Amino acid sequence: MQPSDQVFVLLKHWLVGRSPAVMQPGVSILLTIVPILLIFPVLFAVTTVLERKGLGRIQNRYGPNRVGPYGILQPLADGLKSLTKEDIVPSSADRTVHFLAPLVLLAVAFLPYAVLPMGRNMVAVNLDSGVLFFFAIGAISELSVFMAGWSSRNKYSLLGAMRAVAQMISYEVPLLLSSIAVIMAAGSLSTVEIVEKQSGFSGIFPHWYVLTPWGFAGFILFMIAATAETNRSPFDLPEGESEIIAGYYIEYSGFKFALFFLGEYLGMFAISGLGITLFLGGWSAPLPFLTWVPSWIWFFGKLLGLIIGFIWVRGTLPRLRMDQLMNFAWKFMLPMALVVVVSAGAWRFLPQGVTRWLVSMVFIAAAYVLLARGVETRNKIAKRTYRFAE
Amino acid sequence: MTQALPSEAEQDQVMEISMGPQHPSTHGVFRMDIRLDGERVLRLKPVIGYLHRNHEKIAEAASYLAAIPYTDRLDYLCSMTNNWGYALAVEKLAGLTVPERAEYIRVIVSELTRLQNHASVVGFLLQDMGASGTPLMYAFREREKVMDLFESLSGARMMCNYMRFGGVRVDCSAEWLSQAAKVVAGFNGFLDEFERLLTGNEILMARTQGVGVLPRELAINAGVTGPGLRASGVNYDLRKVDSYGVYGRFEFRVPLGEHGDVYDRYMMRVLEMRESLRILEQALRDIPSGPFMDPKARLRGLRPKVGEAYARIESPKGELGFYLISDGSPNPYRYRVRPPSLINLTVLEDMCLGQSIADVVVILGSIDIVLGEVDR
Amino acid sequence: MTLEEIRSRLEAFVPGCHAEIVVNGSPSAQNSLLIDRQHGLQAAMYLRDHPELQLDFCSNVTAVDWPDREKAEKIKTKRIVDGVEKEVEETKKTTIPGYLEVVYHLFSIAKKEGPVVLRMHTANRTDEVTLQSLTPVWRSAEFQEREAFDLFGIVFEGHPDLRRILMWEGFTDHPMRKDYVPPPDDDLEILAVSEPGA
Amino acid sequence: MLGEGIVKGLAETARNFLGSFIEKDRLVTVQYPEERLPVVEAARMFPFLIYDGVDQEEGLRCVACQICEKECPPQCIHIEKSKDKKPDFIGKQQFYPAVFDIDVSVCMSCQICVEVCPFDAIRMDNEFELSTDDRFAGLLWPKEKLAMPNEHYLAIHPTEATEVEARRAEEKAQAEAKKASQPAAVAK
Repeated sequence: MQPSDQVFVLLKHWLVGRSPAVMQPGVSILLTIVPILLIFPVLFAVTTVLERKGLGRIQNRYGPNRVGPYGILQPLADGLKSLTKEDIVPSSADRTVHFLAPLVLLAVAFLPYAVLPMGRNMVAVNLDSGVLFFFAIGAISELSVFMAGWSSRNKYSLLGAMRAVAQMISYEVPLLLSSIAVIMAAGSLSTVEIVEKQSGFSGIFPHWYVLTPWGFAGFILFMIAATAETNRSPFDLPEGESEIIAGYYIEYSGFKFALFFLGEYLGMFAISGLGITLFLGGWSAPLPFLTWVPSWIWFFGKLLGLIIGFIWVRGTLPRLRMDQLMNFAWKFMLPMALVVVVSAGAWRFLPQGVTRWLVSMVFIAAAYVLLARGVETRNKIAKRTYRFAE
Repeated sequence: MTQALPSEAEQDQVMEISMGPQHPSTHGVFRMDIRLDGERVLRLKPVIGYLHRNHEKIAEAASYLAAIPYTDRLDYLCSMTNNWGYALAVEKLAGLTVPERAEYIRVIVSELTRLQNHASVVGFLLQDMGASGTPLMYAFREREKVMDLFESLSGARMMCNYMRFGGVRVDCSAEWLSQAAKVVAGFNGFLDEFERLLTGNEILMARTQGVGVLPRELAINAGVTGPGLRASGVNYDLRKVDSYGVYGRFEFRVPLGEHGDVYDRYMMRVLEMRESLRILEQALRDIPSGPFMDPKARLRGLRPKVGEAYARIESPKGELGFYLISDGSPNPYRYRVRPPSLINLTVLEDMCLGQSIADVVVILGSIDIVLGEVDR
Repeated sequence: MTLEEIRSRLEAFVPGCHAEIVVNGSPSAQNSLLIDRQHGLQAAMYLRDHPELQLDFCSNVTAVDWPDREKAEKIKTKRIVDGVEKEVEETKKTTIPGYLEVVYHLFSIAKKEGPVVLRMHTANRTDEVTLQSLTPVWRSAEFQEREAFDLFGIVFEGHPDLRRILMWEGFTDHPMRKDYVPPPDDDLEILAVSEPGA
Repeated sequence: MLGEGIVKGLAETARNFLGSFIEKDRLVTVQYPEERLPVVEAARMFPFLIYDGVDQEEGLRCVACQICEKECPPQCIHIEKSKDKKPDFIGKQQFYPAVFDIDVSVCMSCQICVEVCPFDAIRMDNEFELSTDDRFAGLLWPKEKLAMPNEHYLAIHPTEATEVEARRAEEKAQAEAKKASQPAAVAK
């Protein structure tokens, strides 16, 4: 094991060792929490620039490039701006709830990081039921969204909140089901153990679950559900700026708005982190000869990759409609996730070799073809040809 | 037209919402008073007039020439076609003729206008659908090239003020024509890119197909014109029907829709852009040399004989008409614009009833309004 | 069908309808048909549904304000002068009462023909400004008739939703009339200055 | 197949993303204060008054005929005619504007004044960086601010200006020829 791989772990142990014995538990906790509280907001800042510049390039623009070299200090300017802005609370709003909503969101957004292994031996708490904890905490964010929407006393924000709650609850089902496949395969709810199960290699191929047919399908389903769960385009209906303006945070301004923003992005990182943990082998290297690269670099590299994916999708797709979104969740995602679960079970009991690959693949492909046709006929979408008058 | 009032139990669930005039996707200061049941539209009343400046009264107080710059500001995306509509009306009223070359220049700039208008309208439509601006930015990238052409021809990018009754203001150089040919040649590639990005997209199809259906009979009766009418399957393009200018000489087809929904209206615009490119290729090839102004036309102090004239053209938004009454004085006695944007709005409620609020913005985007023209 | 044929058919088939051709002197030569105000709706129905005309598309609806004019003309009158009836020629100034006029430009999409221009007059400009609405015949007139009501003050009978459209509710005048006097410019500024302080 | 169009669209945006780094044609933004597009010859902003020679008052071509004032669509020109007269470029006695103001906050850059001017006295400038912190006096331009030398006109609209120059030179020559022939006629 390279020391570079464990540099943060060793640093923590050294610092804890230097402190007086009475304070050691406290220091240990502090040294676990504070980096999480620092790293992810910084990542948020980086992501905002990345997103704006990336979207800009996708749209053939430069993106922000005025503050600092190449515009990298843009988040600083944004932060300053939102700090100095007036904090407006509507006169008819429920002031307490209106104030609490962003705080609740933020508090909830940080908690899931406790169970994410960000590198070898780098996890805040190794819970035996880590995945369960993650989903349980994730569900609270719906509460804060509804608090914000309800307390603002604005029709648009109420509409946004209703949409958000319906959407988040619906998409939690496929999200959970697609992770169940992984949990079945790994035989554990502990995030650390799931990663360790994936960190071996056969030949040059890693044992990542995404490299199995059911894992691949599960990963796609997981990411779609994650997009919906974090209200990102094309599932950004709760804040659909062209329909209900900004949805549940229409009445937030200044720093509270920034906190909402931060909370959203933290949620996105956390759920991407879980996706990496479940399907992409967590901190493990993709190729056997790359294991010398520190594990935490792999984790954050993969995280960055998924963030770029989110940005890319956002730059391409228009938004769905509410009923289509719900139909998609219950009539496509849910059956598909169930198929993935069944196929993961079959994978476990079938003997290793070509047969189980074939069985699993055919099973998932057939389900996809059937369900996709269902989606197309239900929404009556079809390519059209047109006639012309001379 | 009148919706049955909801019962008392239902009334608790009904929400009145005022969309606009400050709303990101009402395309300006347009307002809709909407009654919603959940997200389903029960009633929708358009409220306009926030940009009303009494264009007609201003033009009645000004001379025939001084009204031209004001027509630029009707539909500020298509100042060239607005100019043409007005110039055509004055030409009819005063019996002026237009030289060949000017007619060709008019066709060229109008079709360029159609290209940039349709491209940006499709971009705006996708923006209303929540596409983070990507299609809009691609459209604007191409629109920029057309606007550069307009600038080097007329001196302004949007408020061209280019056409005059009896011709056009300045001649175009051979260099300009070759530049225009270059833009036209490059536009097909952009359309291909646009269609690869959008036309087959399942989300776009799901959002637009079967949404905002406008039946053929209603479309005709409600005076809907332009791509909206043709999307409902009515073959009525003034470039073919009236063959004003020299449109009779060009070979082009009129695309027709079948379903009359938002997707058809979107596709009409894409297909019309392709046909416009064909017209442009022919016009740029065939443009004759010669004068660009009728030598008999007097710009200043025009006093047409007592009488009236109604002229209409196929502007990118629909049928743009100008109705002028002259009493023999240097300014029109009555000056009336038939704004396609306003009249296409008549059926907004019919198209939106029973749809969700997310569809309302998409339907509105597919009608293609410009508030400068709606409110005048 | 020529305008004259349309006129005679209208008078024949719409009972009581009186139509008159208004000649347009300009080079555009778009003559129009003046219909009496009691039979506008019936005439419009006839024009729309007649299989040879099929004027299914009402493109433009607008109003024109013709204020009261003074006209000087020489007329011969019989008058008793000194007990003898004589024919006297004298100049008489008559006030031609003004009226509001609505103009409809009709086209046929089915036959690709047009325009047929329809006109109707109100009785005067002050109290009898009612005309039949043609919105039941052509929906496209809905907003345009509202506009004529708003800007000219013509009341359309049978219009489903006759409200002001461009000016705000509570505005009293009709700005497109020729005798409209706009409020002085500085009114707006006075409003803007006085409101926050007061 | 469901998802095909979405994948195609993703490929298209990726192509544009990469293209914006490679092709100049895709990244069309001009970084304004540092980069500038060349101003086209036809460009028009606000009007200016042309004067010949060096002295503003002497050489002003405007004869205060007030046609532009009448024709101006937004009515942003205010002219007061002088009481006395001064000779113009061909020596004819003409009025001159005692006051010539343009309210550029009202002007809509339509160029109608240029078109109707029979004396080639008013033309459109292409200067567009005109922000000011005084929105009343700073945007009401008097004659002194509007007057620009003929060289400026020649510099910004060369094609049109040379035509005008040639025409004016011809007119002047004709006038001088006339003047030269007139004494002869008198002598005859």
